[in-house]
Amino acid sequence: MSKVYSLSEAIAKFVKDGDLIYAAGFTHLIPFAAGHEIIRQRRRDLILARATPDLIYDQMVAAGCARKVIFSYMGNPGVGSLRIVRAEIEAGNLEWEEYSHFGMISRLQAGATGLPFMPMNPTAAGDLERVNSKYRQVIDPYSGEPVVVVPALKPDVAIVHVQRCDADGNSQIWGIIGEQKEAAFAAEKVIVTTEEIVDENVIRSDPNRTLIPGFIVDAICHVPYCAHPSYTQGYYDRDNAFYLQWDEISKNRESVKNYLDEWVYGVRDRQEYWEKLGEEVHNRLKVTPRLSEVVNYGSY
Amino acid sequence: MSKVYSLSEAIAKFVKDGDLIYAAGFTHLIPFAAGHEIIRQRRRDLILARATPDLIYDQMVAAGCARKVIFSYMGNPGVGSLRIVRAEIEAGNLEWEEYSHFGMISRLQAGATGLPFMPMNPTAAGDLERVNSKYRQVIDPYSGEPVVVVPALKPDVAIVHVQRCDADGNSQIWGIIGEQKEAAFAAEKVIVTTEEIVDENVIRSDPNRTLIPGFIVDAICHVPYCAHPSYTQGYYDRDNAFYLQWDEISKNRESVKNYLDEWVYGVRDRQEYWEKLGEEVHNRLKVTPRLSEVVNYGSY
Amino acid sequence: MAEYTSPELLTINAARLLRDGDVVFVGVGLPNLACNLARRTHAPNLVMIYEAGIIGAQPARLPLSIGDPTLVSGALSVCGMYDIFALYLQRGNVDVGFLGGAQIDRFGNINATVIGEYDHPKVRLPGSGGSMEIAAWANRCYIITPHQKRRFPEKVDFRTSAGFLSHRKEREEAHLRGGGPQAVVTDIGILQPDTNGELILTALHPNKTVEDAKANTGWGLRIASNLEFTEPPTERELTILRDELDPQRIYLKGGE
Amino acid sequence: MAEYTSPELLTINAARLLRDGDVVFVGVGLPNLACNLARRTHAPNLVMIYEAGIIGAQPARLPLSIGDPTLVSGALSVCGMYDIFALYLQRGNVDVGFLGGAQIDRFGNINATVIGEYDHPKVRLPGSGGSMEIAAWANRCYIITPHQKRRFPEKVDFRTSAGFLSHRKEREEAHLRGGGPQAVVTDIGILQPDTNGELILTALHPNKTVEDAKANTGWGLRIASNLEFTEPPTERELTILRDELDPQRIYLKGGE
Repeated sequence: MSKVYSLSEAIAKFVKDGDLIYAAGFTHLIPFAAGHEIIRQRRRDLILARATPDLIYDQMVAAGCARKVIFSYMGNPGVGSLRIVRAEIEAGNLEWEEYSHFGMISRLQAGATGLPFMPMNPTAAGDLERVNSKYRQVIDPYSGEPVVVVPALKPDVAIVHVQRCDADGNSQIWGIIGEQKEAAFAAEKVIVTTEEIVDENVIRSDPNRTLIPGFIVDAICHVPYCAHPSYTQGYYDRDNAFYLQWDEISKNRESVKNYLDEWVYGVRDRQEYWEKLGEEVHNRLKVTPRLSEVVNYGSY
Repeated sequence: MSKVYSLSEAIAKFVKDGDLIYAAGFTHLIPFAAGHEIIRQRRRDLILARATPDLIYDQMVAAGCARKVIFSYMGNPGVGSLRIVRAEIEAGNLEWEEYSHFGMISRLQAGATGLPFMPMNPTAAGDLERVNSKYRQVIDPYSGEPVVVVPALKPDVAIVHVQRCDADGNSQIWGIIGEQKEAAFAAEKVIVTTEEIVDENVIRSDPNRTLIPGFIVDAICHVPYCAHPSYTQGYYDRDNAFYLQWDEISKNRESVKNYLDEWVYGVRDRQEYWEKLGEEVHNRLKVTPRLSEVVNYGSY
Repeated sequence: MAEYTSPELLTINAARLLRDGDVVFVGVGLPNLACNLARRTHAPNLVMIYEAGIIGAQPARLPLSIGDPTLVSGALSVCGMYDIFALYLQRGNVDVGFLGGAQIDRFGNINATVIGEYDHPKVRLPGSGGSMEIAAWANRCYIITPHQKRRFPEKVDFRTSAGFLSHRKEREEAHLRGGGPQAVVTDIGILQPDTNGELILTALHPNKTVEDAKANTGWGLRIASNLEFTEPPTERELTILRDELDPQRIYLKGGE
Repeated sequence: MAEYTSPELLTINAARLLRDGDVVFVGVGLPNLACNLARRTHAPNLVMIYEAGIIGAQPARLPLSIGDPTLVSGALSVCGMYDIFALYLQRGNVDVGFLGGAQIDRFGNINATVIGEYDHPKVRLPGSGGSMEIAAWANRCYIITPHQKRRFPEKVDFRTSAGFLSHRKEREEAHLRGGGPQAVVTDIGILQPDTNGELILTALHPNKTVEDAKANTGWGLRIASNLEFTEPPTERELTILRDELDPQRIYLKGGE
């Protein structure tokens, strides 16, 4: 049975109200198209987990999809504040649960590896552990010293954007790989969005590049330009101008509403969104090739 | 200051009597040339750690280099028993410390990540944990259930064979990557042996392929065919005939002595060893190319 | 009825236990052949995983070691050893594991470590490798072994990997994620755990008898009330094994 | 003497603190510029590591975010986020970390989380990111910040990352592997911890006074007995910064 779906079919089938979602990607490969589709399908009460909520969660929170965010750095990367999430937290409208980057990624590592928790060396800062009761301690049985632990994070759904995968979902990623692999293995359901669906032989030509095996993937969606305004290494650049623009848009609710109306509710899918962005943006984000050297696996 | 040494210089400089050595490589990339050089330099009282001691440690134990082995599977892979290590253990001449594969690799993972220990889910088998007091338990503070832990393994020296690195030791590996990365990060000193020293630009063309950064490497040795009778993916095949032959050689001490005299003490270095193996072996182990597809990183 | 060797019989019966879509943690030798046979017959979507970190291998030749380079070239994915044990096995992504060992006891516990005392071994065996975790965490485990009394003691000298421990209840109380051994395939028949986790004879191969089984088992082997008889190896199964999978008879020659 | 902006002054003084061969865990903005300046002057072998998992970047343009693709193309190595924090930072492979925050207190503790109460924030800040671990585990930490009274309270509202806690002894007793903050570079001068871990003024920039420093610090700032004066930015430093590293003045324009 094919696991290839349109993105709207995949979101309809696998994302439920109340789910804990992990839309992966550290700066790179953020699946904005999936976030927009979730907004269009008006999911509610989601718990949105990401190391950096980024614009994708700012927009989803603005659209009323979320009841809680789990994060470790709530900023607009390279720009400043993440205004909507911040305002909702300051207003007491949004629950949150907070870690350091290593705490967050250790939670995913535990989830991905099937462990109940991951240990970390102490940092002595103390306050985050005091306000977040999911931080605990165990005693190292060899030294008697305390070690900090965080519990496994097991998202209901991970959404992972990749450069290329085959029709079974065997997925290859390069550039910043962030927590893509860990999110996929930690989650109960995995939606892969991909720039390209390639022949299985492309994948098999370089198995060390495959970070996610097809058999843990539930849905494969062919969504070129899925990551805009984030980027896909080798495919298109980060739209830094939009990250700056969002800083302005998100200053008031009216302009946020207008943005969502025009760019999310107002388009059918990512293809329409991309076309609507227009030539100037397409050209600005174009990337000239810089190819890897090949490696020889040998015929055995 | 250059870190490029001949293998004999590197062993002389970085491997001391009594050291805990981790010669990495799960079946693939086993640095036999380094083992032979350690034998030629007559190191003593070494603690030899590897998931699978393989022929390399059988030979080093036969040559009297070791006082202890740490392992998780003591066999001749695909052939049967590892006769010398087994006989020395049965005779009470060799200390040993034993884990399951996951226990062994978890020890390295802890060493590599700077943690005092790594947790593992219980297996309930019990007996290995009973006879090896380094296995301990901690209580999962979330569920109250026990978790098994093993302490960090931090070898004095890791020896890691790679397909290619640059003159600073930035190393790329493909095919079975086993515990190469973990061994390098866990160890205090790292000796990299390599099939090829390539221009830095080759490495920089595909940074996701670089598993070991040069700045943790202490010595870089250009040693083509270092892994024979093990193999290097894409460069030469595993010499299965020799693995079978060793099963015969290792049946008595006289033939082992003869082997070491001829193939280890009797040659100056790996180049002489490889030439001595002769055309027939060279041809038998030759590999026809099977190249990876390139990926595009993009010029930004 | 076709002639066949004992390893062929074992391999064919093991293959029949596999289901389409199974993710199998597999070693070289007979388990590898069994998986490949299943893929070519009733389980085309079976996924083979090797402890060396290889997923979805497409070997062009018969692999001779767990890390044979032919398993890598053309595989779907290759990862490190920590990841293969953690992300795949410990996380619960493995349906089936194959196990073997020098001794298998009444409750499916396996000894692959030592005959005699651990500290003063009479015979030192290879040890656990990955089997301690496979036995605990794979959803189902299968054991392939010749049926000999010395291989089936009442109690193993050393418990390298867990079957049902002293009773199915004891395994359940240990909260292991895997279901434990589901079948032991021997050259006489098939043993399976009963409700207590005790291995009992549930099937006989052609021309084998209950007495053969009892005489070659080190405990008072009980016989299932609905004892079955396995279908003899078919020509098709034998042809695939002999012509495609192990034409040089490296693993399939008789007389083990 | 050359004219320069406040960010230029900060960057140049931070660059001078770096040593050849240092492995630096670096963010975008001024720390990135400081590292690149050091590489082009006295520290050609400095290695830059980004929390996005990038080692040995060779950016062809000024990176605008911590995950800018220009940091990846041509880098020496790229790894996952768990690995960059675990294998590099926690393992002790990072010499220098750069930190920043809304508040830095008398003992170098930093608040990047919240002004006011945590549960009912007056101003919600971005939070730790990687700074909790950088502050604890990098061998040396440097802080780059404008010198303003509200940024230098006696005690931070929330301790996002550890300086010397309440005293150098308290940090030592916590057995953190890193040495803690070694210097705070401001636009007035440089603060460094004394033997108790208290930040004191150890250097003044050209044309700045002890009174400037005291008036802009929220605790009774003590002055080192051997107070030094920093060398003014050189033409060479300014030229590299302006012509090569940030020609568009994205980070170097004055007025912050």
